[in-house]
Amino acid sequence: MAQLNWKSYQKEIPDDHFFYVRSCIRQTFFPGAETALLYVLREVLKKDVFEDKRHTTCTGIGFHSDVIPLETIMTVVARQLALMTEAGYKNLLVSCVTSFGIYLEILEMWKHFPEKLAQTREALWKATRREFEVPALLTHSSDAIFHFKEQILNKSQISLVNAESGQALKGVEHVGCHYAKIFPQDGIGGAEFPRVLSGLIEGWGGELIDYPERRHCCGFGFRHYLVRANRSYSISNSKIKFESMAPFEPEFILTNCPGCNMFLDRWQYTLSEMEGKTYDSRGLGIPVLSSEEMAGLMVGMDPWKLGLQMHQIAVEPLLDKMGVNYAPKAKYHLASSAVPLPQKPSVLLV
Amino acid sequence: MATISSRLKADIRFQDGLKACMNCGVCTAICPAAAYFDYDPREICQDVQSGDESILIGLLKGEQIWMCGQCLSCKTRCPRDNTPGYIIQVLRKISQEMGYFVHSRLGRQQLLLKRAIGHSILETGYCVHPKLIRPETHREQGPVWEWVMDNAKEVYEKCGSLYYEEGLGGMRKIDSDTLDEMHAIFQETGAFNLFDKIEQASEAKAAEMGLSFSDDDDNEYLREIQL
Amino acid sequence: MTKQYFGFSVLEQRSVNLDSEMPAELESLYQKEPSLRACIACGNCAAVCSAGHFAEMQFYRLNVMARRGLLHEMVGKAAACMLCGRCQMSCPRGVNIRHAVLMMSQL
Amino acid sequence: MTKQKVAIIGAGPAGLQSAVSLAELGYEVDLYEKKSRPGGHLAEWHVLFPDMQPAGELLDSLMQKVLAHPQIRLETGVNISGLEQAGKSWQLIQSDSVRGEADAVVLASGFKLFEASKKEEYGHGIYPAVISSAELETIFIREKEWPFEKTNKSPKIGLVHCVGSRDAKCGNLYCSKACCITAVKQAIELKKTFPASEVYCFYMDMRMFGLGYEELYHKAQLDYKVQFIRGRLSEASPSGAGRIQVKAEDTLMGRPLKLTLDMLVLMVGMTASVSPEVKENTVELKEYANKGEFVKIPGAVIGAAQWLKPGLFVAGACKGPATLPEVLNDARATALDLRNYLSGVL
Repeated sequence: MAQLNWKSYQKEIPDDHFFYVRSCIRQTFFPGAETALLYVLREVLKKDVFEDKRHTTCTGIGFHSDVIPLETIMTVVARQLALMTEAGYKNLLVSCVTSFGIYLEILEMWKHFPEKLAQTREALWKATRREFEVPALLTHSSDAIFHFKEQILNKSQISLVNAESGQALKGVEHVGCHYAKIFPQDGIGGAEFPRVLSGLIEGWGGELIDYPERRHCCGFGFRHYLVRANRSYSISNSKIKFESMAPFEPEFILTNCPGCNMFLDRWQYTLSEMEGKTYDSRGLGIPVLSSEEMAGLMVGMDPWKLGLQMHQIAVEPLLDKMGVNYAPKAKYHLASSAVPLPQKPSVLLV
Repeated sequence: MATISSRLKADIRFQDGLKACMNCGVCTAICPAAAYFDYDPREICQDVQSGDESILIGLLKGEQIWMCGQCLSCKTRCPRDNTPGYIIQVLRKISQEMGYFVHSRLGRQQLLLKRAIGHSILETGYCVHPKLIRPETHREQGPVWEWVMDNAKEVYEKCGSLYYEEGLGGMRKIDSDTLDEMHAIFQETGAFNLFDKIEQASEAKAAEMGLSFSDDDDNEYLREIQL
Repeated sequence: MTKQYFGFSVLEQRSVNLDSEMPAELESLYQKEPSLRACIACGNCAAVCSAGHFAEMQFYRLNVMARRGLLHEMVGKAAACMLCGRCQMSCPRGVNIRHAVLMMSQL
Repeated sequence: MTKQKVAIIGAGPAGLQSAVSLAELGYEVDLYEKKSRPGGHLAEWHVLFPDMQPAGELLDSLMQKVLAHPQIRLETGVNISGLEQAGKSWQLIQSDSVRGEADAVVLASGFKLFEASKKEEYGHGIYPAVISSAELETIFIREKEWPFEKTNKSPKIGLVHCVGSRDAKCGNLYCSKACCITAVKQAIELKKTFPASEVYCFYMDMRMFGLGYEELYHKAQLDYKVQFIRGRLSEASPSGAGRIQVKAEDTLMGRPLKLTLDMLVLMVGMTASVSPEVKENTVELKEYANKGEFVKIPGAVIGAAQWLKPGLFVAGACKGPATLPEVLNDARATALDLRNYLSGVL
């Protein structure tokens, strides 16, 4: 896929000194992805990444479900920024794409409506006696991985190439909607042909596949997943994506959004139970990895410390192709006495 | 009393979200909600642009404004720099402020969201956390999730998570001073006002529907709106 | 395989899919009333429609439904027409609407 | 007394017609063209709306008049980058040196086609099956191949109106005027070339303002069975085997619409070609770079002279989107204004 315009959407990504804020969804479903990000940045690349244990959710999921007012989320965001200011940092590193969108939107609103910034300063002061500066640079965790992709590749023994056949592995991307659709200039490559993941796939030796519904939402929809009766919307939109990518036979899906990662993984299972169908030829489904997880594998992290056993779709076929060195039997092994293995789905092979 | 039009215009998201719609449909073309529901963001823009109070009340009481999934794909494409997704945010806000949300089936679900997400933020400092995703109400999460939950502490710790323990890291227990600050922010910025409005309108609706209502999860109204 | 129930379902898309095969009757409709093709969806027909006061009847939309291959939907809606012919007098493109509706409802 | 001299910048339809009209009025004319050949966009067009007259015929007839007239001197490959006023006369600057002098100047630099790849969501330049309306003309004049298999005699083709026009995202809020009728013309040509094809036009409003346009639209519907879908195209994406999936809303149905095509034609609008920067005694002719405005003539509506400043006239589509007849008439009118100026009436 030739990409014409992405070079005109370059954003500045700092080389060092990040203030890190976590993602609720990632901490819930893919804790290893955040562990991987910090390991890659701190241990492998020797970067300074600071975390304050007093930071909280940005309340973005509540905001987009309409139970958190705009003024509230602005002030919660301001509190995070106050912690950053207190710690002496200027570069915010955000793990979650919903949060990333929230920070971008709020900073933009403050720019256009300075009275809102003033109100927020006042509200934060009244509520917490804290003060804050707006960040110099806003970086999503996938931006950081994109920024350091060559260094990561240099430290890596493996790549996105079939270790046996030497063929590039075929990957599709799914970029979270709030990464660049709200503010194309703030995403690497813009909204239509984002480079943040396609650059990783190609930069690490894989073959990037474009598919018709690449830009379609995974279907999270906030209130649509959170209320059980509404989940039809969520699964049906993911299905649009699977049906659209399946004919191209991708070997993996790369994501940069914790929510998308979870939905694209889980809905393959649910669809297989509801409709008896999987989206690969062998009945295994298509593994879905985040950029952080992929970076973790690249630098040699153990897949089970990376939390890949928490995915419903089996990742082993991909690990085998990539030539990752891992212990298959250790997947569900825990230190305590032997625990039963997860039950097998009725359709999906694991 | 302020008109709905003036309430809309007072919100900066509306000022930014609706400049002038020319009815082209690029938003609807790629809208995940329009793909499945009788929902059309272009028509919402036209309705709102009309400024007609009876049309606006219809929107606030209706199902449609609750169908948007807030992906904001519409923002990228609009040739007039409108954002239907922002207009929806403001319509939903006003629908809750004016108590109209209980008129629609989807609107009534706000009580569930307030109690799940709103309370979770205040109690834990997270919008969502593992204990909210109970396998019995989240069967779509699959058998691996069940296994994770059965062995949660060990699985999370293996992946470098604190799993509700105090400290510095993922899924840590957030300290009470921080939660107090969150409370103070909610108080200062009107979140509790919104919570109260959602509860009060829901309780009145429950009475109208002849259903029991209570603070805990064990009441007929809550069960009804889950369907 | 026993299909599991999760409390929600996979929905049918509402999108018009022009890749799907067009019904064979469609061509015969246009052969019977070629002026249908001249419609520019100006809405004059709907504005003056007698049936439109009581039913969801907008002739130009029937025509769009036909073109999108949604014949079932079209036939159902066409039944509301009272064949009064006011629309035909107002059509700027000279579509023979009365005859067209008649042909539509007979599909 | 030597004849008074007029310099014309740009030898497209506006420049050629200005040259002919001015020479017929008795002036010496220096006609400068930046490219290696005259004719502008007309030289790359197949047939003209609404009468399907070959574009080459019109260009040939203009060129014959230009070449036959002893008072017109045509120079190609000359890029005039600025003007300097010296007393009542004008010096034409080509890369810092004086290329010529004249008593009056006509700026007829025309328009640039909107660069289709800037409308990223349509994938022009990325997906070979997505081409611009100008590229379709070069296919019609057989300088380029069809982007689908030769054996495909029933291609599905979409034409998208308003590409780069009426679009705040591209910075162009204006309507480019000629694209709707061009789409109708091209749709008919496509149906003539491939009678078994399916041709869809995605429009927001059909702006059929010119004489014969509405009739052509009517004909496209009735005789050529071109389908018109009221909805702006939202995106194009690759759907395998070189085909393109497009999404729009069928706004008359109030539903999203999907369609897979063998070729997608983007009706690219007009943008400014030069943005003159006028100072006291100099005018810099800046190349248009994505953002910029058409040449603005103060008070044009109330019939004031079509000039930027006394002696510097502006003709044709560099003032804004225009159709060929409008451009030709404008060139004639500018010639009259110019004569009034040089004869001291204006």
